[in-house]
Amino acid sequence: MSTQKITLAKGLNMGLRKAMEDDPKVLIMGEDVGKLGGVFRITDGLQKDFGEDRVIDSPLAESGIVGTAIGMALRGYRPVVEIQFDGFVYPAYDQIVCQVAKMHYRSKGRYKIPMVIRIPFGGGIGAVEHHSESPEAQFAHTPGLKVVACSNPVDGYWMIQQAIASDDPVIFLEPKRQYHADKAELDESATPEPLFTSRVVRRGTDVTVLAYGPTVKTAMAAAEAASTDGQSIEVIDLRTLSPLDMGPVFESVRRTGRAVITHEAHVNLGMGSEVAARITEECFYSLEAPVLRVGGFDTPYPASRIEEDFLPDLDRVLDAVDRSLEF
Amino acid sequence: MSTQKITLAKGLNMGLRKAMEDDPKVLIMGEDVGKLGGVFRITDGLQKDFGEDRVIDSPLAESGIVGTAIGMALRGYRPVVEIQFDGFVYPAYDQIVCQVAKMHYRSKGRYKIPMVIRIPFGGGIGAVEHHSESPEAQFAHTPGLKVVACSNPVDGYWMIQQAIASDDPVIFLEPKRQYHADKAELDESATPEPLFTSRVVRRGTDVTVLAYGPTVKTAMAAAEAASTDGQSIEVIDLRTLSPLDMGPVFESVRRTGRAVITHEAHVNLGMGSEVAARITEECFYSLEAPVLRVGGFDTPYPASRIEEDFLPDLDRVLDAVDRSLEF
Amino acid sequence: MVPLICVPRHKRWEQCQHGDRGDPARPSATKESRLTNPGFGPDLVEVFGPSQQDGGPDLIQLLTPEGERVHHPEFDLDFSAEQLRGFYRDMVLTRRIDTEATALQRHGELGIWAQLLGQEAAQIGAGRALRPQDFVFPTYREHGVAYCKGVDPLNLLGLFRGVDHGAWDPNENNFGLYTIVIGAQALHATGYAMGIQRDGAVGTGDPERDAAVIAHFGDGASSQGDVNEAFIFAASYNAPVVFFCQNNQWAISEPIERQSRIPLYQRALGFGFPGVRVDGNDVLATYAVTQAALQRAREGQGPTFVEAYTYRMGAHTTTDDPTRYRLSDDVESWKLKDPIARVEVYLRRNGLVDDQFIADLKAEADELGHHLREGCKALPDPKPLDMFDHVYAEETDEIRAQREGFAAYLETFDETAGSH
Amino acid sequence: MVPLICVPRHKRWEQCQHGDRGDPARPSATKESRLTNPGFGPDLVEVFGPSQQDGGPDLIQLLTPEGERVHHPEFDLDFSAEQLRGFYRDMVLTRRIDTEATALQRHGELGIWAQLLGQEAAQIGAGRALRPQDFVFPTYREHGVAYCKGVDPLNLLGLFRGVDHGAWDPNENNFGLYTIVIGAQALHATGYAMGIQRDGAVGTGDPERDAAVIAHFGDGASSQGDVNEAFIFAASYNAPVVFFCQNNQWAISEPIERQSRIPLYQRALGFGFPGVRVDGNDVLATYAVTQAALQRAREGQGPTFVEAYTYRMGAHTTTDDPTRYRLSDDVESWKLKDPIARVEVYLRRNGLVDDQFIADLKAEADELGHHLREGCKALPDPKPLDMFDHVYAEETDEIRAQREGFAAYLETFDETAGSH
Ligand SMILES: Cc1ncc(C[n+]2csc(CCOP(=O)(O)OP(=O)(O)O)c2C)c(N)n1
Ligand SMILES: Cc1ncc(C[n+]2csc(CCOP(=O)(O)OP(=O)(O)O)c2C)c(N)n1
Ligand SMILES: [Mg+2]
Ligand SMILES: [Mg+2]
Repeated sequence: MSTQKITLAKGLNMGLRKAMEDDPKVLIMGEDVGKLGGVFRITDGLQKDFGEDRVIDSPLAESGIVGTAIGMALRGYRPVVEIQFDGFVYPAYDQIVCQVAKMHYRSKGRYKIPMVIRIPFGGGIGAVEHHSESPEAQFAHTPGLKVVACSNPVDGYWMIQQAIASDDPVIFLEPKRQYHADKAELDESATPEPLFTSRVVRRGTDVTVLAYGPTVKTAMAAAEAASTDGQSIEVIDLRTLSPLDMGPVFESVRRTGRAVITHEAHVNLGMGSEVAARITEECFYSLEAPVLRVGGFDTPYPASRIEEDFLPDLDRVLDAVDRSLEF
Repeated sequence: MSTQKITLAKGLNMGLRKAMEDDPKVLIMGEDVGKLGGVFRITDGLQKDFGEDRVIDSPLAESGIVGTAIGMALRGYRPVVEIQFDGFVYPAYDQIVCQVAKMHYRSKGRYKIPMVIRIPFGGGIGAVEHHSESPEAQFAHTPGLKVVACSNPVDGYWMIQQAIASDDPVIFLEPKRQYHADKAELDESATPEPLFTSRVVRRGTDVTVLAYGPTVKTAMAAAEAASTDGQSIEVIDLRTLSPLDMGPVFESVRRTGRAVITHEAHVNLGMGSEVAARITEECFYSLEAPVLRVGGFDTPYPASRIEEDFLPDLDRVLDAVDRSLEF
Repeated sequence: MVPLICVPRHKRWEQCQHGDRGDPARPSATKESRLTNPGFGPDLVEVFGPSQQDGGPDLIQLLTPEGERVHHPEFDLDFSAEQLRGFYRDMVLTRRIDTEATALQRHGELGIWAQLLGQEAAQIGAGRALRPQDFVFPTYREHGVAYCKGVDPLNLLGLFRGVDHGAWDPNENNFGLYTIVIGAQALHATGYAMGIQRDGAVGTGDPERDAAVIAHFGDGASSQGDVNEAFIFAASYNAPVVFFCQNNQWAISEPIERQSRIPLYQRALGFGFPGVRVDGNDVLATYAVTQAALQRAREGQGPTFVEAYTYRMGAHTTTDDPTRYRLSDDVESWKLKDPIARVEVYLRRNGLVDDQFIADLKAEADELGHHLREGCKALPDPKPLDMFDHVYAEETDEIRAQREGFAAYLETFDETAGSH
Repeated sequence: MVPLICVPRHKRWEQCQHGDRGDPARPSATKESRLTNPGFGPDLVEVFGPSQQDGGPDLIQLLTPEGERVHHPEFDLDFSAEQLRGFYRDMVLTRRIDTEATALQRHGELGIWAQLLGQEAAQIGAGRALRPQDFVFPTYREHGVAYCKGVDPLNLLGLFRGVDHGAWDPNENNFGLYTIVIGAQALHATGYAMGIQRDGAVGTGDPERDAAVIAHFGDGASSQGDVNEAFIFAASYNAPVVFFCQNNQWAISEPIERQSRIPLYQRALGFGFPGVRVDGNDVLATYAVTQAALQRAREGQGPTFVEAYTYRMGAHTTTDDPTRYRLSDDVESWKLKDPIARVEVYLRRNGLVDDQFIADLKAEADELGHHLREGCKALPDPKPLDMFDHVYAEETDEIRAQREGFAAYLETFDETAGSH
């Protein structure tokens, strides 16, 4: 099959369409997902083609959306729920951590919840409050959930299909800032890597930089810039946040001896703290410096006019890289 | 004033009573906090003495409890909210992380939310599902909230009053397993340490063990047992989880070169990951071993018949101490 | 109609008074105040009226507390002697399950038990109205409904003993696992009903195929956002679900007045679907109303709210002490409305049972009691390593590693330690 | 009464159809079906009736779209010429605020703007009914209410421009900050009202003292658990709060039928307090109803639900494209109900305004527009280090350290970089 250049939004839309074609049990539910196609148009055209029974416009209630999706899952469906913005997932938090996450365990495997909860996450779009959050740690801390974040159009296409095919509930994080940004070449005939794997996206020898979702682009740009200063940075796209796929990370850090992790979420108790702790436990004698963390500051998300100061950027990543190398 | 021997439940009850006597703006609200005095009797007798306007029995809705408490705070009251069990705070999670935590920031300090949210937390009481959770990391990750955990009757008495006096919202965690366990000597005329400080509760030279809430007792027992094997363990009660008071921790770890942290919450993205990351960042060259974490496993809380296997205990703490020393 | 509560209005009412000025509503919401503030909607008098204090004029009853068969213009049914004896047997056995479990808790065999004493008719009436293809989403107290659905009562004890979180297979009996987070299951039920719609199993007219869902919850649960959102979704999609609320007057220590100042069944009207209040201590009326509601759902006429007006005769759970918050004469008055006694009186008065039947039933109940006592003590404890099972459908390396690590750790203790 | 929507029933209705068997409700919920399934509560016909499709028989109106003064048995008021001109002026200036802000967004001066076009009467009617001591909890669209409360409209632009999260002092004008999480403020309003009760500022009869709270939200918000829990708490404590719902028929792309299949004001009845539907494009009726509801609250008669039946003439926000989901003739039909035009017609017809008045008002509006245009562009950007301010009332060492660390980092760039 010939390839085509697509955006992340397009990749996700194509992936959702493919999943619905492949399995009649796949349903989509959320606010404005139907006629409007979602505020980001990720479900554009799907209600028209699959009908209102499979692409379900919901009342304005996130707990209701996730709670009823659980019921549909128990009836044998595979609901894909869209949360309109990261900041609006919290009304559903109880249903997610107490029900979605625990039903398989509670029932000794008799209940299956093959649900995907799609969350456009992260900042940088100049939005008002609650539209730029990064809630991943609040889900990754919860056993029973799996949490992944895509960072590019091709992964978006494959990962959403893999998440829907998974028999476990998956929190699916989409870097909204990149929905309509860079295009990439998609070959639908290719075979994707397994969903719950991290990936080395740039080889390097001096420092390992770990990223996921929106910060992968930042990390790659940083690596490029550093190379002109003769620094060789290895970049790993974590892709899966729960479970974490630490194998490639350990392998890399044992070579470089240095690691920096960057995410938009607050540093305090963000993914970086867990990744740093695990690296230190596993690679203690290989470490030339402590794992450094570059993330959102430990303040609420600020007014958008200064959000770029709040968010990790190329300079702050390179600053951490330098500090790591100076250790 | 003469001292008396009290349980944690009694210390909290006395502290709440004192706070209500000292400030007529202090209100208590929650399910069954009135006539019943709460399912753990922490508010026993308060409604009788302060009336139904100040000790408010609520409808069965946690979001409603916290949401209306916000309104009362905006009107100038100091609500102390009781969440009946840790597992039932999640319906209020949205109001807590999006409103309680952010209103002061959103309003540039014009809104004050001097609210205390009391949560009996942790396991070990042989309860059914959702009654033994440890949700602290989910709050500590949220800027705008302060999070503390008391570990003994005397701290219970002082810390609840200090939390109520704080102009910031405080998540107040109470180790329910110890409500009616050990008694301690309370001297009401003493002056307590500031609320947001950690405390060295046992001096030692070989390994630093960090704990809070229910695991402080475990850590002390482990230190006692280890001393008979000639191991000298320093134990620090963190007391405050956000902000963290790392000063005494760094000082200690620089001396011992080894640290173990233990909590009942899941290890993955639990407080231990953040504490370990910070210790490694600050004390990199003093560390003889990676900071080791002993916590609840990364499974949902199991059936109570095996909860003691899920929870960190003396043996698992000492096992980590040994592994640290062998490093 | 015989009022269901004899305790005077003010007693219960006191329990939700506030000293605030402008509180409570009722005094000010009189006809007179309607005149001073006209136009604020219909039904003010009904809304603030005293109907809260007894079953109210709308209470549907087919068998009085005195065992007298009364008739209802809309919900009357003819019950065969067989059916009536069946209801009686069901309630007697259900009560036995409850008393045995309570005793087992007292003897330390269970950590806690949620008693249903007094709610037998509400649960049997609802449970017997179900067809095999209907699905039940219970709270933690629906032992009688579980029994109707064919769940071995022994399986109910596991989670109260602490050996599991629910031992039965929900799909075997179409009876979901107990839900402890109040109200959460109301949404699951609604979603499941939406699944039934998508399966085309509504309104086909095929009695084997058309299915409905019943969501059980209590009066306290009616205050949870999730339950109200379930009403909204069910109405919006016209889902085939029956919301069955056992209003046993208490949410632990909170009286119903704290949750609603009007009869609870009226809540449904605000969401655009019918609500009805039935005497939950009357198994005939509860059966008649519930099966009509389920039939409405199966036919595609959407959700119905059924308030079974009853009373929690025991403590909230075996760890609760109701003497701290409620009046014993309140309980005494409800004893006169016992759901089993009224059926026995009716059966005997009409010669539909003899001493032999009663004796056989007693023997059957003793058998059941024995089964529960022996079975409970024999319930195997989980093994420490079991805690790592079923976290995921597709187990992760992380869980595998933690299991192996803990297994190796346990190995370091003497053999017995491995299984503690 | 003139139906408020001319678009035929089926058009809107299509938007919430489902192909499921047994769906939708309406066909099956006829009188006939009541007979086949009797007894399920009152009002079935009303519940499923067509009243959703226009304002319905219960719509309260004092001024028709044609500018004809009509009278209402319960909510009529005598308005002075002064008052009427005031309402007109308020609405004209409010619309100007909205159109200026919309233009500023188009020119890139604002990141986004939530338009109120068409909802001027609902907001001015509600806003003018308030007393100084009453407190307002708005959504993100109550620009007209903010104006009534004396908030400089320029302060409203900050959060849409991205320079702050809300620039006004809530306690200065008793006008709370905008709330973006749908429905959350309904609980804050209820709690604030509970605080008023505890201050003894309800039912004293002192007009300077007795206070009420008004909670604004939209039709979509009525589906959130928080809003329904607010109804429960307000009813349970009889809190002095008015729930003011602007039913503008849309929640972004979701039509009102997705949220409720009966007139929204009826929701309140299920919670035990009055609900009323008023023509939200009629400033006189909205004022009359809201001030009566506020007075009920101040007197201690508890909560009221006011549904202001109106229409969102613009896009949801400046980033929305309504052509994807709604019919333009729907919008056209609502143009005929314009809230400002009908007042102007009435004023002119009755010689209550002259061209001079209109001209002066136009000049005043131009002034306001100028103030907003210039003021908006002059709004200072926050400084990077400002992000660390006000995280806590008592700042932590952690925040202090992060601020200092970032300041030092910024120093490492050339001077200009420090302030980006
Ligand atoms: C979300 C949540 N909050 C609190 C609790 C604690 N709790 C357990 S049962 C109960 C009362 C429930 O009352 P009701 O809904 O009337 O059911 P009943 O117990 O009377 O059958 C409460 C508050 C809970 N289980 N879940
Ligand atoms: C909890 C939550 N979910 C989703 C959103 C996204 N959102 C913003 S406005 C809106 C529609 C609100 O509709 P309505 O309540 O009718 O108010 P209106 O915008 O029509 O004034 C939605 C879904 C949100 N802000 N908060
Ligand atoms: Mg109850
Ligand atoms: Mg709307």
